Amino acid sequence: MKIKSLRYIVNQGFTSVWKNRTMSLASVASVTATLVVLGLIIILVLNINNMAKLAQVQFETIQVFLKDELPLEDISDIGKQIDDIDGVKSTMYESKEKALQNLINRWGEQGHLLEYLEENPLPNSYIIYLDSIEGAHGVVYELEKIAGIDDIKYYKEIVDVLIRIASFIRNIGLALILALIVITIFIIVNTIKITLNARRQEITIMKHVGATDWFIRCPLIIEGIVLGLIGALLSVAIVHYGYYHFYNMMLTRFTVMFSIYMISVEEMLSRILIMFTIIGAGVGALGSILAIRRYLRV
Amino acid sequence: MKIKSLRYIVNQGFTSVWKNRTMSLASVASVTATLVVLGLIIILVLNINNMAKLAQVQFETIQVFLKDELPLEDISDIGKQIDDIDGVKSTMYESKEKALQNLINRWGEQGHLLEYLEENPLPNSYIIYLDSIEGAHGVVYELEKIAGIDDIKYYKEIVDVLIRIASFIRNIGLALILALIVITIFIIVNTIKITLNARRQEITIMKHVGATDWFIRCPLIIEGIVLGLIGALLSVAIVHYGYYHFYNMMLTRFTVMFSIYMISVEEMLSRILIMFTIIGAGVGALGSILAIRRYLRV
Amino acid sequence: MIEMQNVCKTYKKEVRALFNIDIKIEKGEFVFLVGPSGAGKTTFSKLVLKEENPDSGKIYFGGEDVTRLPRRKIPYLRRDIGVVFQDFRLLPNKNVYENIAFAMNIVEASAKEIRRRVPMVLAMVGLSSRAGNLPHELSGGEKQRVSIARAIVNNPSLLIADEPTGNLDPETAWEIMKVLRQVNRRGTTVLMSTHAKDIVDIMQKRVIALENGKIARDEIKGAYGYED
Amino acid sequence: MIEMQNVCKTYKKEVRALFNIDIKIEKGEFVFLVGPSGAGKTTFSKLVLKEENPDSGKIYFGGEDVTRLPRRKIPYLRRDIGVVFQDFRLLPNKNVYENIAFAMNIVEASAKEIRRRVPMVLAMVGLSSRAGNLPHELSGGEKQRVSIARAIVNNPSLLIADEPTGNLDPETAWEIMKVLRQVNRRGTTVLMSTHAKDIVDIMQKRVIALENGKIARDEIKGAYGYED
Ligand SMILES: Nc1ncnc2c1ncn2[C@@H]1O[C@H](COP(=O)(O)OP(=O)(O)OP(=O)(O)O)[C@@H](O)[C@H]1O
Ligand SMILES: Nc1ncnc2c1ncn2[C@@H]1O[C@H](COP(=O)(O)OP(=O)(O)OP(=O)(O)O)[C@@H](O)[C@H]1O
Ligand SMILES: [Mg+2]
Ligand SMILES: [Mg+2]
Repeated sequence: MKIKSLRYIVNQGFTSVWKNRTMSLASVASVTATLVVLGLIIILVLNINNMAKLAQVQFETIQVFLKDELPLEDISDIGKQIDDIDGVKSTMYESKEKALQNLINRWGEQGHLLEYLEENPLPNSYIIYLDSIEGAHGVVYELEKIAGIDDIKYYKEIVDVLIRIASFIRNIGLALILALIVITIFIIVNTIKITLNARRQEITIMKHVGATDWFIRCPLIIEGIVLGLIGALLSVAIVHYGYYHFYNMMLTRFTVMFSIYMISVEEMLSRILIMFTIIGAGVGALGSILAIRRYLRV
Repeated sequence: MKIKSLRYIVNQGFTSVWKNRTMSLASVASVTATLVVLGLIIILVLNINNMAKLAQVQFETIQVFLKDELPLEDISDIGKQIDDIDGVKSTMYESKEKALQNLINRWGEQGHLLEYLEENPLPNSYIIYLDSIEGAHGVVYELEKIAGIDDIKYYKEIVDVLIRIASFIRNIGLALILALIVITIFIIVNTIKITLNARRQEITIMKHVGATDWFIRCPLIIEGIVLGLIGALLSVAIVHYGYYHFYNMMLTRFTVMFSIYMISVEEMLSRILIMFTIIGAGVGALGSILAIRRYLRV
Repeated sequence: MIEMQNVCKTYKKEVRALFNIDIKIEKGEFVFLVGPSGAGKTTFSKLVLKEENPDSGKIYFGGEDVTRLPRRKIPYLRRDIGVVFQDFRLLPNKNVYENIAFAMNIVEASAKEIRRRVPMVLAMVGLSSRAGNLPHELSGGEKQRVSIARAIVNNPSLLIADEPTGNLDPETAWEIMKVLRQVNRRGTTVLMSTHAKDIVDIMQKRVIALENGKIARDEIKGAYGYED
Repeated sequence: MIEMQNVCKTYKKEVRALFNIDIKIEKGEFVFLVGPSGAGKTTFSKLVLKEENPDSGKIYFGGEDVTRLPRRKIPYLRRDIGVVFQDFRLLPNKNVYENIAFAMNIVEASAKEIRRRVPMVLAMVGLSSRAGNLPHELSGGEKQRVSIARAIVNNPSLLIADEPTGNLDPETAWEIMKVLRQVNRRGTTVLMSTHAKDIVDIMQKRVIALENGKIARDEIKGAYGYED
């Protein structure tokens, strides 16, 4: 194919978007609308996921209670052993006196009750911070081998439930997004197919006067890509500004604290921009190819 | 319009779905896909909403602590006064002995600490169940007027935050669903418009041989409704079976308990069935009307 | 039946299709509209059918002013006029039978009437064997004859035939002319645009010749009148 | 140039369009294809263009077997043949100029060549003033002439003209015949289906008459040969 044909073909692709502008408008509108929906879901899922992940951090601790009357050197020795375990980020020693004080503080209003105690029944303990909650079981297994430890307490049930909920949300979210991408592609391909089907007469005529398949296909593919891209960019703009306002509203409503749980506006933009551009262009091309395929058989 | 014309018109509406089956298939597919997305969002939003509402119930209580050494008749008198307040569902008396026992139970492992206490420092109290969490502030205001009450405890901050989160989820969810319905309608109308635009030649010819606007419009509207309805029913089936399996999966994964937080499969079906049928049919008709409007001007 | 007073029609402000047309066609007449390609013959029909509106002038059909006809009355005007369009205008998704039956459905004819009339007109144009075919399965001449059958099926009071024999061999063309003459004898006014010199010359009917959008000639029992 | 051996074509297993056709057309000939409506003239062209495939028999174009031509080579066959389609087949979204230029774009002609040739052929068919109009803005005869201009713009080695004068007045029709004769003199083989008796009779060229899908007559310097 010569260069001048190429220029003609690209040119055709663009001008025909304009010549068939009613149809083009409808296609672009459909593409935009579908991608906006996808954008909404992505915002929802990514944020819920993010929140779950951050909430989870708060439970990434294990407490080990030491046997009574242990000498100080043994206590620090145990501390070192714990630090060596894989998956442990850091440890903090909590003496029995500190523990009681903490308990009194934690009980707040009812804390004064504890001042009536005859002796301190609480043990010395280490609080262990983990790299990740998923590693908890492994760390506990190692801890059980260490001598001098009386009891290990960690939020087993909560940890289990949290792991399951978090991975569940991740899975559901991912499945939802994947399903939506498929549906999005499906709708867009369909729209572009219908748009071009309306022009089967044109395609057939081209074939009849001796145009090769690629000569017909190329401008239509370019047309599909242009339609898809316009739709994609419009939807990115809509989703971006929507999220921008939503994000700011969250800040003013729920104090600044809340924002650390949300994905930043910039990050969201960069994610959807790339994704939508690819979907828009790819699906536009695909729609065109599928749409004209059977009209070329003449 | 005579009856025989009516029959002809209805007949035309149906047969043309079949005659233009490529286009019909594409329209139906788009309608289905779009409504499935709507269904997914509705499932998500309704369930989150439901969970928030149920979680909220656990905080719909206020505890009032009574002055020490109050005679029994005063105590029961106060109970009656509380019962009379608007927004109170029921009350439960908790004696100081019962309260200590509860505390011991609640502390579990550390409960034995309390057995070392010299005397019971806890007051007698009433636990008040509210009609709704939104009424809490009003009830507290009334409680403060009652003599013999030492202290009122309720989860003020939690309640406030919960109210805000719940209403927020409700609002966001509702906004999301509304936005999606609009987008859905938009996509479907567009699809049916494009489908029919492809037949402008046909519409124009009918006009030219003397068909009235309604004679042309009616079969096309029926066609639009048929397409919309087929799409709606398909999507209801898909969403229904999808939710059915999701629901059962949740049961097996998160114990039966979890299911009380979820909207039942039957309720979900009845909600989307009506909604989707209306959207499908309405939007099919609307799409047809919009699509043919300008081709009738010949 | 048709009267035009001072009618002008310009497309896109520059293509002057018809200019100062004054004409009167009586009920029951058989009129040939002749003239070179682009002279304005099809435009003339479009004005009567209110497919286009004139820039100025008045057009009467059956005493009624077509230019002032409200939109919702247009279908009733068109039902009273059978048209053989130059480009056939058959519904691509309906077969031959349905295309003709459709014109009767529009005027709310009974199913019985439809079952009687449609095969009759199909036989008149010699297409009984093609009733079940879709338009794209027909030859050019066959499409043209379907268009003729549709135009006459409702016994219109005016028949506009735009080049009804352009795709027909002389023999079939004469069959069609017999049909038109027969329709005309039953009282239908016939207005036929044509380039078929032999037909015009032999039929000896009124001939209106258009040239560059103006009436160049209007003769009772005229001839085609152009040199080869 | 074209040779058919024992070609049969049946549509939908029952409509016998062509039956046992044996014919040979030499390079540079001018051939009229005549015959009543539905005789198989358009089907004949469709077979040469490989728009339809024969049920049996062989078709050669320029020595090559068209029936065995692989799909991807079909466009190159069609580029070598200019066609005036009976139903015009103009691209509805392109104006007259673009419709003709398009046929040159397909064969990758240079922009300069296109700017030279298109106005030339438009002048040959007398449509210079309509270059900017869209097909739906043209009269029937004008559309037909655009179709002719498109068919000859690439100097094809074969020109198939299916009823190229059906919508033209005799004078314009003769203009077109002059163009076709001119094209033929420059070496292009011309195959013209027609119902125009006068033209066939006056031109004195080879006439192939089809009837019910069979060759009824094949005369050098023949006449239209049907009685009116
Ligand atoms: N929609 C339009 N826009 C612009 N010009 C038009 C339009 N319709 C027709 N014309 C022009 O008006 C003139 C008259 O057209 P018309 O169709 O009436 O001719 P005609 O007499 O029917 O010719 P033919 O015998 O070729 O069918 C032509 O030059 C044509 O190009
Ligand atoms: N796709 C098709 N399906 C069924 N029958 C067809 C199809 N195409 C053509 N025919 C039939 O084949 C026969 C020959 O058609 P063809 O178009 O070759 O005739 P023609 O000689 O060109 O006639 P005309 O002069 O009217 O154009 C006709 O009877 C027609 O109805
Ligand atoms: Mg005309
Ligand atoms: Mg033909």
